[in-house]
Amino acid sequence: MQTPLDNDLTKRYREQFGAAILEAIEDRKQAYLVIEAAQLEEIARYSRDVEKFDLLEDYTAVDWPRREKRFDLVAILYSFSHNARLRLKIPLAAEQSAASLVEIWPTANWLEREIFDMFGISFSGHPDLKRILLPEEWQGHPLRKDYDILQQDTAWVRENLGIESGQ
Amino acid sequence: MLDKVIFFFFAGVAILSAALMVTRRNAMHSAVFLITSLLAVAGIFLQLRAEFIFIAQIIVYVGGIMVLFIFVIMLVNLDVALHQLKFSRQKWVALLVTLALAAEVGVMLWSSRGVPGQGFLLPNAVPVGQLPPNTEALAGRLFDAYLLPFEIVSVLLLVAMVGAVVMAKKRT
Amino acid sequence: MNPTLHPVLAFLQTWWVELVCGVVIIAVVPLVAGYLTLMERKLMADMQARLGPMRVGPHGLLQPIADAVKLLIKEDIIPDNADKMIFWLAPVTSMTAALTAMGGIAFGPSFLVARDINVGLLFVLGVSSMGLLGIMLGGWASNSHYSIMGALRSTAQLVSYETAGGLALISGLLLAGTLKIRAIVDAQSNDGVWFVFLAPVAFFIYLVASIAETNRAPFDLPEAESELVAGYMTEFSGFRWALYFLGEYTNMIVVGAVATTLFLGGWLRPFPNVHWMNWLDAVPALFTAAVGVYCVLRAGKQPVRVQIWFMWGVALTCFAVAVVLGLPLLVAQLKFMMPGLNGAFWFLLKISAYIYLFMWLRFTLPRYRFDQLMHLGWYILIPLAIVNVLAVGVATILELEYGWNRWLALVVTTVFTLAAALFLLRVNDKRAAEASSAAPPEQPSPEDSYAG
Amino acid sequence: MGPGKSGDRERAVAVKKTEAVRRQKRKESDLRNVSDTLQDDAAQKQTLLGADELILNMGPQHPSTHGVLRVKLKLDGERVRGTECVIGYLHRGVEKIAENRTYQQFAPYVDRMDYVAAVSNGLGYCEAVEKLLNVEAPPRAKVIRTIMTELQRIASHLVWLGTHALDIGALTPLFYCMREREEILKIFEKYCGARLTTHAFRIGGLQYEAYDSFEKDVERFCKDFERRIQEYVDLLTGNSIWIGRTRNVGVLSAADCIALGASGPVLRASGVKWDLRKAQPYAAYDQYKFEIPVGTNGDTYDRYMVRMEEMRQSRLICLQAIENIPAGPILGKVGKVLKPPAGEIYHSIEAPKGILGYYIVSDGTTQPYRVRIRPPSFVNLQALDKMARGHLVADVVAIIGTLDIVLGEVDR
Repeated sequence: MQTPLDNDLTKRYREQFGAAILEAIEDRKQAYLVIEAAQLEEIARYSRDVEKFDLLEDYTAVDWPRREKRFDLVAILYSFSHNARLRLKIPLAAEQSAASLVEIWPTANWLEREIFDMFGISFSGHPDLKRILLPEEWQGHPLRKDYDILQQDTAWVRENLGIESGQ
Repeated sequence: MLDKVIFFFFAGVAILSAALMVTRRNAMHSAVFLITSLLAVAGIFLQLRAEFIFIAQIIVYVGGIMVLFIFVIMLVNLDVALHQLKFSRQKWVALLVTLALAAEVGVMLWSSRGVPGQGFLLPNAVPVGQLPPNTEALAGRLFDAYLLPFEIVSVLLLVAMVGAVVMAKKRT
Repeated sequence: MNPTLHPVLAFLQTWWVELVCGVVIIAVVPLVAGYLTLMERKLMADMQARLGPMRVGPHGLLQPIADAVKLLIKEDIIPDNADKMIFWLAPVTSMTAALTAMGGIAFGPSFLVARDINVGLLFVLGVSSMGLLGIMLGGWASNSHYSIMGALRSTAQLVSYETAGGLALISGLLLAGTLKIRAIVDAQSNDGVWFVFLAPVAFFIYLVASIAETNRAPFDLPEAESELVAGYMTEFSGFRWALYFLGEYTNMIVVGAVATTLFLGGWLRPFPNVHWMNWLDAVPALFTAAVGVYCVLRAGKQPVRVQIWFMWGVALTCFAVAVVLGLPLLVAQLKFMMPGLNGAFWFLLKISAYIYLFMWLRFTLPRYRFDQLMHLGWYILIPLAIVNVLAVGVATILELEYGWNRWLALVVTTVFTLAAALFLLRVNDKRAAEASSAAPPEQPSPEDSYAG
Repeated sequence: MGPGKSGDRERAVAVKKTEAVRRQKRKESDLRNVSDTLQDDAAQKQTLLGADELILNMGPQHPSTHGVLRVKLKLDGERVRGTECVIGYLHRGVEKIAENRTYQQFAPYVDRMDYVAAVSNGLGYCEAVEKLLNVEAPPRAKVIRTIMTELQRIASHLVWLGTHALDIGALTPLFYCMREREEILKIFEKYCGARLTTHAFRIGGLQYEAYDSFEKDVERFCKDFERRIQEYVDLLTGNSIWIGRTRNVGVLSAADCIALGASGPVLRASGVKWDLRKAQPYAAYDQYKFEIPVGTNGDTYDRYMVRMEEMRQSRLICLQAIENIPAGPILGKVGKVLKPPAGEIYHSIEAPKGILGYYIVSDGTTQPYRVRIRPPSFVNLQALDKMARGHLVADVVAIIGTLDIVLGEVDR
């Protein structure tokens, strides 16, 4: 289903950032760019200011444990003026941290916290990077593929809820 | 007889709660005992058939001043006050004042021994029905004989009120 | 006879009426307050397209008793960090103040609760305002943020609105010329008109202020359940909580009674001095009889036998009351009872209407915000009340000294007051418009919402 | 019996120990909160009577945080100087569950996110998987889906209206709203047997044919609803207290909305005429005429007006849709076992609360490799701090109400 994409938009991106755009792909009529993590901030700023992708609709991650670069950060951008979406994919190694997008899209604040919570990816420059959905003392990052669905931080549950884990 | 019982009851309550008021460390407890004391004094007024002063005491002191006291106590931090020494430098002055007051009361008791019918200086209530309604009496005196002082006092209060508003507004 | 027993007996001999009244107040008023809650719930249910309590007793009529029992046997929780003494004292203070205030009220020419004391109305006001102390102490003693915020709000609100309400009452008192409860009603009887028609603005101000004083919606900020959970009552449970509620509902009765006495003609029937309206004297008896007839008609439609019996019981009670109310009309020897009985009927009817208005407003209106409440109190009601006192005073002088027609004088002054009100509202709107045209406060403005 | 007893005792000791640890921890975290406030800049320290800032914990058990939201308010008197949302009390790991279920098995779970608008959640998920599979639902299914979703939008807005009015102190609208919502839930019940978490749609179309009097029921509701909505307008719209409580409260400019990602009625109230149903039509929305209501100020009153108008528009969509429901099959060509080819898809719909997006990654097996749900409530809630600063405590309640959050969706 995935086909390489080579339209005006990707051309402009390639012109601007050259090798930082690793791939441009269309999958089921939806475009995404795979980009270098080092250039994330510049590309994001360019997308917002020049390409008018003013809304960061969603920001998440996918874990590929057997890949060399373990994580994919996925930013879904929407442009009101073009009524178009664009996905940015940022491959990240296990211990690598990404630049925070809070400065560019304030909405990234909680979304990055959620990624940190669920995948353990840290963001440099985030104003208040801490867990958001899970308790702050929780151990482990549940949406990683090596975190089993039945697994939980039994020590935390015992200490804080005063019960033995139900699992 | 009944009047006496009521008087001693209220007087006892007033003195006891006044003593408790000054000895409590917790400011809120002190306030509560002050309220009790004021209410007891109001009770004595009622026993003397001075209804207007009785209700004025309740409205002005209990309903007005004490509410403000408690309001302020609620707003400020009490912990500091709790750790301070209660009776500090002024205890000699206080003792002196107390002695002076006690002497005055003693002299008064001594000099009133000759007044007939008063026994132990207990104010006797006038029987019901022999007094003019005291609200009207009070109003008559205030707006007739003492009109000028009354107006001066009210202007003074007005000035105080305006001053308070000005001071409160200054910070903005 | 035991010599120490003698003074006690003498005491009882002179004071038995007052003692009995005290016992009656303590025994009956909580029950009445309980049934007020039922009435409120039923009314609310009716306005909200539902049934309300239906389970306990026929049509939920025993619900207040079940509630009281539940509250009595609930665990009594005093928070660890609460100030135990004051926590215990506060609800008692609140309720004592409300019940004591009941003592100064008269429910009819022959149903004076305690004594017709010389400062009657002032007594009721002064004592009922002591209930505020219970609220403040309770909020402070709970040692909880919500409680203390509720208490602070409550203090600011009550102090503000008592001022406005008191000034409104002064307008009425100027017309009556006395503080005695019975004399106030007599004054209205002599003038042949309820004071609400002579001083409508004062009545309106008192109405608003009395809603605020009893912490009812739309002024129920001290216990605003969606903001402060339950305000000063947050930490109270069981019967302590119930005491607060008793105090609140008793206060409703008290302010209703004060408004009725001063503005709504007390126990006078409508048009007290118009002779061809004398047929109105038959209304109490006919009204209760009509309620009885309605109950009889409904009895057949009740699904359960207990409910049928109950309806019949209510109907028979109504008929009995109707007979008592109606006999003095028919039997000349009993005629002396008529003013008392009918007076009590009219008085209770007026209080009920007043409380019904309270409830109606509660179900209809959203809640004010605190700064808006303070604004309404200090920028509109209090200035208006002051202007109104002046205006009524001027009218009284015009009438007494210059022989104006009373109605003319009052119409002129009322128009003057209303003009002042319009001016205040205009100024207020302008301020609000200015405030809204400015950007919303990014930096908190130093204005302090408690300053009043 | 003996060993059991000693076991009990041991457990009791252990419980006591954990309790002590817990208490210690709570104390520490309290201290941390205090020191947090102390570190704030000096300008903020100027408070009433020089008193310290007050930290008020609103929730997680508070009558008007709409569930288990906990907001730490930094207060000066009653004025809010800052807020911090503590969420996650209802976290169930929906996204993790998705990775361990087949595509069909996961469908009912999405109903449990925004449980006030379960049908909309289902629509988004089913359409996303259909896109992933490259199949399309038949026209009849699309129209019925549209009707159901619009009814759900009305129901969701009704719940919002009732609770929002209750937060501001108007008791009565709640019961009127629930009365109307009941009619909608009855239609749902007749259609699929469930009222709240309906699981009404299937991947590829519908499982159930519309019941016999479906059109008639919807029409009767819509006809009635016009009069009913007037009742709410009478109670609230012109009420000066209501206007005073909502106008200029929680203002968000259009730029703020977009920067913070706020969507749905919140965005439209700020004056952005944008609705996914028009921008990127899904289901059968391209066939119907409707307006996108917008506000001007972006305050709470505008959001109220926008949502009221949206209910009217949804009603019009329903009326248009039942006029002509095309005949035909209701389920497209999908197999019993769904194995989408490897790849990924992002699909979003205009849920009652805003953009509800599904990002699904498939690795070619029967279970999704990753499902990411973009919850509108979660993102909208982020705007709370911006909206609440400088207002009073009572306004915070109104603002939480006007954001229309559902904690099931925030926490997932």
